Amino acid sequence: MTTRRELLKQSTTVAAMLASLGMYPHVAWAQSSTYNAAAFEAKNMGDLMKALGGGTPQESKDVVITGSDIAENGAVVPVGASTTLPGVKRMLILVEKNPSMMSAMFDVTDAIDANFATRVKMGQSSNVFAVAMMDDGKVLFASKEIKVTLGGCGG
Amino acid sequence: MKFKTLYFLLAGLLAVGPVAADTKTDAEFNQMMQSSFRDEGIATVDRLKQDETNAACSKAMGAHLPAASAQSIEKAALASVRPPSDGKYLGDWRAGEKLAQNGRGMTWNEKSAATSSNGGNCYNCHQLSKAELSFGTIGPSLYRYGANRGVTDPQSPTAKPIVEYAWNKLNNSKATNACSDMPRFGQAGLLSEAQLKDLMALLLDPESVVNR
Amino acid sequence: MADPMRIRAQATGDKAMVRVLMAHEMETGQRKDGAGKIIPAWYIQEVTAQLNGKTVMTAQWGPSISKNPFLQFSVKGAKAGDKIGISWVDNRGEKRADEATIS
Amino acid sequence: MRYLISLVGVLLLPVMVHAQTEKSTADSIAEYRAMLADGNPAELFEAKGEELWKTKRGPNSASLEQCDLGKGPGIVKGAFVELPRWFSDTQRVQDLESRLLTCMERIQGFNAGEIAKTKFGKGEQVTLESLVAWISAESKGLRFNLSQGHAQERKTYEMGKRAFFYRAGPYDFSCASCHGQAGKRIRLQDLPVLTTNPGDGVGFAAWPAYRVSSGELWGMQRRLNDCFRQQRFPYPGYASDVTIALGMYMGVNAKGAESVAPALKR
Repeated sequence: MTTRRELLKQSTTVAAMLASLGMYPHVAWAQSSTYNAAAFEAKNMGDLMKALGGGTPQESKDVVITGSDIAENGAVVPVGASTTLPGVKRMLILVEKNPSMMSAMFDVTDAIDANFATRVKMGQSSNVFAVAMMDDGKVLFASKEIKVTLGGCGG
Repeated sequence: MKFKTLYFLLAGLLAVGPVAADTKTDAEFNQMMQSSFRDEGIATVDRLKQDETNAACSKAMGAHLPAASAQSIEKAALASVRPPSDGKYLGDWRAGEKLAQNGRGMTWNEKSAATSSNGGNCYNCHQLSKAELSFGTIGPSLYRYGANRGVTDPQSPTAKPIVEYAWNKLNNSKATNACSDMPRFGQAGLLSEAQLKDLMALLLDPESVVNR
Repeated sequence: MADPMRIRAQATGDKAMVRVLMAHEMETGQRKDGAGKIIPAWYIQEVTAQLNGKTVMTAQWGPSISKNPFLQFSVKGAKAGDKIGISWVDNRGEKRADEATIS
Repeated sequence: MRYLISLVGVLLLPVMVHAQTEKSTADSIAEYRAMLADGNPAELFEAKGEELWKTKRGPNSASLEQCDLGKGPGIVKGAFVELPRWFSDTQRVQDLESRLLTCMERIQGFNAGEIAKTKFGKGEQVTLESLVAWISAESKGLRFNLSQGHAQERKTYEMGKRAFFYRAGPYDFSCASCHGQAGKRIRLQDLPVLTTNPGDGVGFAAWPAYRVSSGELWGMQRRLNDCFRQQRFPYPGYASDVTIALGMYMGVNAKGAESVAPALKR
């Protein structure tokens, strides 16, 4: 435990140092110029697909959305999106009733599984979608409802 | 000389006895409480003052009070409750449900201690409606409170004892249980008469989410 | 400068499961402060993962990812001793890159 | 035979569906918590805390590496599960946060009184969040074992016990109103009973913790502060005597409980 932490800390400190000098050999900075702002502002599926150049999404049992039925706190809701189908270009995680629908968009390469988990904020109970955008232009999705409860005293 | 000191000490101990030790601990405890807290907004240090009820229940540390002490607290609490000024016990259950859901009131975050800024906090401790899954269990379930007691017409003479019991409980929970964990919503000025009537309706109106 | 990430990468078979925690406020731009003023949006927009220096994943995030974000994914063909690098950039242009060795 | 089985199935179905909905809330919440358990952002605070402990800071430009948390200068491992305890150099019973204030003042030259008055989440209070995350993590998996050897430690326990049962304020609440009985909850939030050992990693043994609601790391001082807020009490001073006494009461009661701190909380 301590060893791992020491090791991690050393590596991260070195990484940060090298990075600040612009000398870090392995990690390239993420590029912000490619950010798809329109997609992240979309309020509904139609606008989102327009922004991403996708067709009409079809429900598919080959796409899996994971999450608990109830979230104790809307500030942190664990969500996973995955598929084992070949030819996935992108995976999306969407929350239907959030002010903007899309939370995350992952570009899938041959080097990784199309299987991602993160945590999202939810303003209220809502359907949550996992969307797989395929190489052949098909858009497949799975959804599940996650209820957000009032956890504490409300004071 | 030594003997004399000892004598005085002994005499002192005999005269005051264990009471002195108690008083000393009490004083130290009160000193600790006074020095540990400060005013913050509406939550002022004078809130630490206890009335006889809270003093007796604190001292019991969760154990039952002696019967006589409990009875005298309950009697005084019951005497503090007045029936509604217009004789009507039930208000609007929908407003009552809103109040029951509202867990705010009286913390140092609240701008005002007025009844209008306070919620009923009911769901924090009680189950009430079937739809609300997020309910506490410190108090008993009140789901179907009126229905389970056969209240079909809260105005009827048969419903009267049940209606009055609920009114007393909401106004001063200590009227039926000296060391009840429930706040004294009426007597402590936490909720207005109109708000209390709305909660009464939530519990007893046959149309309310509690009874349907 | 942003605080370091915590990266855990563990090999099982021919894959490595990567779990990342990032220190970031992820402010939505919809909350108000005590004085009623809108707190400006501040969130990670892009995340990149590399295996031994080669990019294997890029992601774009919106402000609805939770504060102090968590990310989990698995990399194919990765083994113990390989290096996993993660970098992010937020909407203010602030950046952070960290690296961990797969165990 | 097959008919019989399907008949039983049909008859049982409504019962099973009913049972399922009955337990689904608790199950779903448990599922939610399990999904969050792996990847606790408290780790981010631990890493920062370790660095802060070792960094030269304050007017004296000194690190905290010589701070005595009760097991001797610089010894961190195991210190957390023995606090609060009596410290002869300050002639006081101190909890972790009160002791850190002492070290920050005596070693680093900070003004402890000023830090105690600083709002949570601001200034040096942020330093304390990370420090308690790391220091508690260094005792993860160890069992609480507070000393009652010194007369002042026993007295502090008694004072804490009285404070725990002290009912007052507009709602007549004491700590015991919510934490005096086992198996209770507020809304969906389980309430640990604190008059006895509530079990491994529960109650006193689950703080400091990362609070997902606010994305903050809360030490025991902040936990108690928010308890008093909801108890409708006045504002308890940071590291005040009543908070330390309550820590002693809960900590001694939790003897033998395994510490999971820093934990993850709603």
